[in-house]
Amino acid sequence: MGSNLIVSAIVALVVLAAGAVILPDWAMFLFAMALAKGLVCLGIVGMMRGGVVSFGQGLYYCLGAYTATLVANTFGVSDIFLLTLLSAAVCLLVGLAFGPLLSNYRGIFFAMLSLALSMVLYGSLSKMSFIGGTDGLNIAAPTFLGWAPEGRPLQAALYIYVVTIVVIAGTLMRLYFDSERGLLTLATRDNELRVEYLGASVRNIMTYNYVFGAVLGGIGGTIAALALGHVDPEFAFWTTSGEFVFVAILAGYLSVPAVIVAAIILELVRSFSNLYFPNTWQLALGIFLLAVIIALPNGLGSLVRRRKGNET
Amino acid sequence: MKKLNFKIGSVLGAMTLAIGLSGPASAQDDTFKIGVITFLSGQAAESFGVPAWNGGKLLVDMLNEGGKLPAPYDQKGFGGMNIEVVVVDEAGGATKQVQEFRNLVQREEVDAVVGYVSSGDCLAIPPVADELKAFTILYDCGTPRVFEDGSYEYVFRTAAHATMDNVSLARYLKSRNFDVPSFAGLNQDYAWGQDSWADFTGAMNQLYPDAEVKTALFPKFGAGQYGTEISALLREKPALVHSSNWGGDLQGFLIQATARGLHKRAQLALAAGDHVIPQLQDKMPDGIFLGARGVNGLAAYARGGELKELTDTMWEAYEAEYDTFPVQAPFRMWQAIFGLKTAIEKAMADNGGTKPTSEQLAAAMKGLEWDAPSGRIEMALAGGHQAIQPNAIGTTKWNADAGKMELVDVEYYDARCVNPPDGMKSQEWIAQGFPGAQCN
Amino acid sequence: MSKGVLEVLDVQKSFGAVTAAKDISVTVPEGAVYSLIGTNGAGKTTFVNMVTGYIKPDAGTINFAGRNIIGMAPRQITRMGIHRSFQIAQLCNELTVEENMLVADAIHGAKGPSFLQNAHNQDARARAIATLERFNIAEHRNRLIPELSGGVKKLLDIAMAMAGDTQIMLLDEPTSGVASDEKFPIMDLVMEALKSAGVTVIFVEHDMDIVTRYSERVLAFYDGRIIADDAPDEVLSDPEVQRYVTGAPA
Amino acid sequence: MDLAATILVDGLIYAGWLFIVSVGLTLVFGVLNILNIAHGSLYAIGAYASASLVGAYFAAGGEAFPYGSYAALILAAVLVALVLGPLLERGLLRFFYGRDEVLNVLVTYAVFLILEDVMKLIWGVNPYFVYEPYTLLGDVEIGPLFYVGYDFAVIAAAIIVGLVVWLTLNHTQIGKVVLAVIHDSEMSQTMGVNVQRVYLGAFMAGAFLAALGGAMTAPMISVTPGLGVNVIIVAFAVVIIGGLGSVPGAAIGALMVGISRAASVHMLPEAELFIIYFVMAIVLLFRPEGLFAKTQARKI
Repeated sequence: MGSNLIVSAIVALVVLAAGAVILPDWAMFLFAMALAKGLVCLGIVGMMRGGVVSFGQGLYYCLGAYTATLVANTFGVSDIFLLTLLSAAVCLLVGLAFGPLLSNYRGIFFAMLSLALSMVLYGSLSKMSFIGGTDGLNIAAPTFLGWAPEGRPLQAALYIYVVTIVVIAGTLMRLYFDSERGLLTLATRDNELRVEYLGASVRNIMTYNYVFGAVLGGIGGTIAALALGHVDPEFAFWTTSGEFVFVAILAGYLSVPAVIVAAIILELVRSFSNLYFPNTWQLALGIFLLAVIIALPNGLGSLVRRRKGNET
Repeated sequence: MKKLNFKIGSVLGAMTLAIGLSGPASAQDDTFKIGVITFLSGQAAESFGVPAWNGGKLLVDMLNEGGKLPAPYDQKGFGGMNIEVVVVDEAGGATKQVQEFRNLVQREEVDAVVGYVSSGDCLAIPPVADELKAFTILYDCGTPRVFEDGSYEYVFRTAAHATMDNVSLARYLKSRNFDVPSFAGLNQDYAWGQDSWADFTGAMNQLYPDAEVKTALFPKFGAGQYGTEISALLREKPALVHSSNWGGDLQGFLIQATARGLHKRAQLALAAGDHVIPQLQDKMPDGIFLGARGVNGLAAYARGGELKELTDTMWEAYEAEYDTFPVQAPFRMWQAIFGLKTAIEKAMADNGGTKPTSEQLAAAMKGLEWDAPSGRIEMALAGGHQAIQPNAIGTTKWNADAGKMELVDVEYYDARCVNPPDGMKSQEWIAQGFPGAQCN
Repeated sequence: MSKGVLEVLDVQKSFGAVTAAKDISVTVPEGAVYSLIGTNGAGKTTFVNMVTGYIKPDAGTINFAGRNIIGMAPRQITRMGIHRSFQIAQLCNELTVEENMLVADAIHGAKGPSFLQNAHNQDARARAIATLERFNIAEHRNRLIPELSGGVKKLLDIAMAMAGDTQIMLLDEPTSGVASDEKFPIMDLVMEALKSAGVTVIFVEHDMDIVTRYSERVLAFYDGRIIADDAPDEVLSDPEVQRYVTGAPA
Repeated sequence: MDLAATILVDGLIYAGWLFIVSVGLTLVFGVLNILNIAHGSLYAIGAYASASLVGAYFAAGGEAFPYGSYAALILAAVLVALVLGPLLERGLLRFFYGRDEVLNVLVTYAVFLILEDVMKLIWGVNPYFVYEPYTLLGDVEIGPLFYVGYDFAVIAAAIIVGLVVWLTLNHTQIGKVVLAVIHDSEMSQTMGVNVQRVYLGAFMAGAFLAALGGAMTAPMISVTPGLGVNVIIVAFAVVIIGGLGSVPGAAIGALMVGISRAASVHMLPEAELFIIYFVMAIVLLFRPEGLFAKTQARKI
């Protein structure tokens, strides 16, 4: 299993990284954004395995993006590694603050309370005109350990960076999903009472999943902000979070690569429906969503991976 | 596990390949392709996006046909080239717009981009435009921050920024000797409303230093219900109520405010409100001080002068096509397209008549001046990237005989009277008492 | 007082107007096998729920291992060694039998559940299968829960509760939902496993044959009170018990 | 007028509106266990339908009896419920009963997206106005403040809606059946209740209430695209505060949000944007399932 996972990770890395050569500029950017959002969705998938879905991951996506932007603009830091680390650290702290609170809630209440938190961030940022209010802020292109590419090399470097992070995060999350803790998460989704009566703390399990989601959300937000060059409070708006949930549901909680594929599919569908149906793209997107939910009730991942006991 | 990862890998690989191979056919030399981004859905569609593009489409058709317009716009298309358009909906936020912008430039290979009503989009796009070296015109958005906080090579804004709207409004009060012991504001709770209120209070502080601010209300964007806010305004009894609301928010506010008699107890001053006239008609009360973010709509129609022929041509064509008169949004789209046409033709005169590159276009556009139905547009600020234009404020009066809303007591302001000089930030300019303003 | 003794003193509990426990006092010595009888609503399950922390008593004390465990969370009480099974087997339906067992194993591992150690690692699987074999259900290890018979579910429920350091096991109706011809074989299996581990057993049961055959002492509940606390034969011949619990002379 | 009294009146008017738009949401959740994002679309469609119908009424000579326009408002809401209720419930939602509730939120989100564009295809992007019903009921002068009679009609309508829903649920045969389904739909099915019909009926009632909210709001606003999106979040907040599925909860939630929002506008306008989330967070902190949650003690 362990060596298989490493082989899979290397294959995924090579296939995805090849995009830096093959993909046209616009698609490389689209993929980079999709992968950054995919990281956020991976965090939701982690929570989904425990039976809850956060409708407020925009909170961390936005927090990460703003942390990077404010640090970059205030202290002139442009190194992508440093910015990513700082945002992840901030999201970790905020996640640790809210995690224990939210871990008491389930189902629609968890979804709505997490949504409320992200809307409070949205509202606060909208009010802060000294950091741009609803108009948001720009952030300069990142540097990579002192290297400051421009044009296509910049896009390619960003793309490779996000691919690497996605593969590392995906591999770690796969390890976690398959671990003892991961199994406990699945058991919690199934029967909390049982888990509690075996002597484990369900809140603790939920809190960890939430905190991992927070960190992934912050990293995703940071990369998205650097790729876009702009952040605004929309990052925390409920429709942004809703999109992440959609990707997570589309992917299902069985397969990690499915999350990435789902994120890319959504970006492609949205981009093309926007162009071909400028007046009815919402209609097209809505029909697509419904079709997916009806056709793949357990998500994209169920096409390639089924839960079986003797699967190793 | 290994097997399924290969499956995913091959799916990804196939997708990558398919996208890599499907590039669009490269643009032809006898066609100039523009990407137009404006609101086709959401609340800004009705007030700005759709009328703007209605006006834009009309003008593009007239240009492609050729000879429909007075000189200097009598040449067909852009410098003889046919104009082709790709339209994209602006709804969905800045994140989406950055992506769509890249798609327009890199996938659709447009020659220029004209778009953006939302200030957030206008802030997000310029760095990308410069990165891609894509010639871009911001045609509508208001925030002064675009060129005050940054500088861009390939980005131009062909409309004055929003500072002018509220400075003009304050000047209008002063020039008509309106007594303002106190005032209050009701503005949408996002950057536009917050900035407008800051500009207005700043300008009032210069012109009416003794006026007291009673309350500053910021209902949520798209709130629809203003009952509580109107109660607060009625209780506070300000002499004047300022609002930069637009679209459905403004219409809803006016319907509810007039039903409860707010307009009889306080003077209403609407910085950007002309575009609700066609919908509200006589439901819009008389005596409102009204701006149109430029000499647009009724103020342009009433102005006459040497631009009358151009203005009337567009006005009549628009009325004939859409059965309503053009408000501010189509005027701003027109000034953008006329500006683009002027720049293209200037660049072609310099390069021997071939289709200009982005660099040539940018060079031609810098500091350009041209005539539009909304007056003389001068790319006077931010090193020739930011336009200034004249403005007008008037007072509403319903003409019952003609069944039309008219604008009376219109005051026209020179561009340099209500816009800051080059190199000075709007907020400082207001705070320092409008240094260098040239009013007549 | 010895460490493994469960001591319940003057415990009270009411749900609104309904009295679920009144003046409950009982001492269960280490290694004993107690059974609880009574009609539905008599307070048997409430007793189990109070001891395992699902319900907090209004008053009284429950001492175990030198501590009053009232107010502790179920998982803390479980960690102290008081484990339980359920009237309706509480299992993870989307997991296989073996995975259910692995869940229990992971929680009670030496360092607590790991973030990286694969849940299906060789050692854990060996332990899980050993436990399943002890309860004679290893053959079902790759099946999902909904496919199982009532008896197998009950056994798995108890097997999971046996993971870790079990000192007291409370079995809530171990034979309910089990086919009648399976009841005795299952009880034999369970009691054998529990006794060989030296575990104190308290079980709730309606079947008086099982009560007499397996328990050393019987607590008869009626209307929230314990009306008899003695050896099985004594309790079952008690007229009050016959009137309120068993319904007829045994 | 005294500040407190103004806040109370303004709060009540807003609460009346909030209650009408959220009671249908809570009813649908209670019965179908679906948190319906498309509730906002139904609200918007109600607004459009009433704008069209009232417009048609006056065009057909309704000036002679302008009060008839109120009948047109209500008729519009009924039509929306009759057409869209069965279409959405029978045609789509019934395939998702018993599925994960978060998944169902996504299903209705998809419906919301679709209906947004469908409305644009039917009514275009230009605004519709029907102010006649808004000014018809005259003014009410309270101290220095003018209110429109219609504002109080909204409060009255909210009270009537609340009473009708409450009486129907608690004092009629149908209501008992619905309550039984809310309590335990599987059990009700085995007891011979036609659960399908209860679901359809409840969804149509919810659709009617959403559309009624839109229809009653239409006269005071301009009916434009994007109307629905703003309603959803406030209605969600009210329903969550009150406890999902609880009608009295929706009333209390509406009152709490309405009055705290009014207080904020009068005394601390900067906080208006937050106040609703603030109230929601406070309530959920102390009552994790809202004020009037249907409590389910789990039997083990």
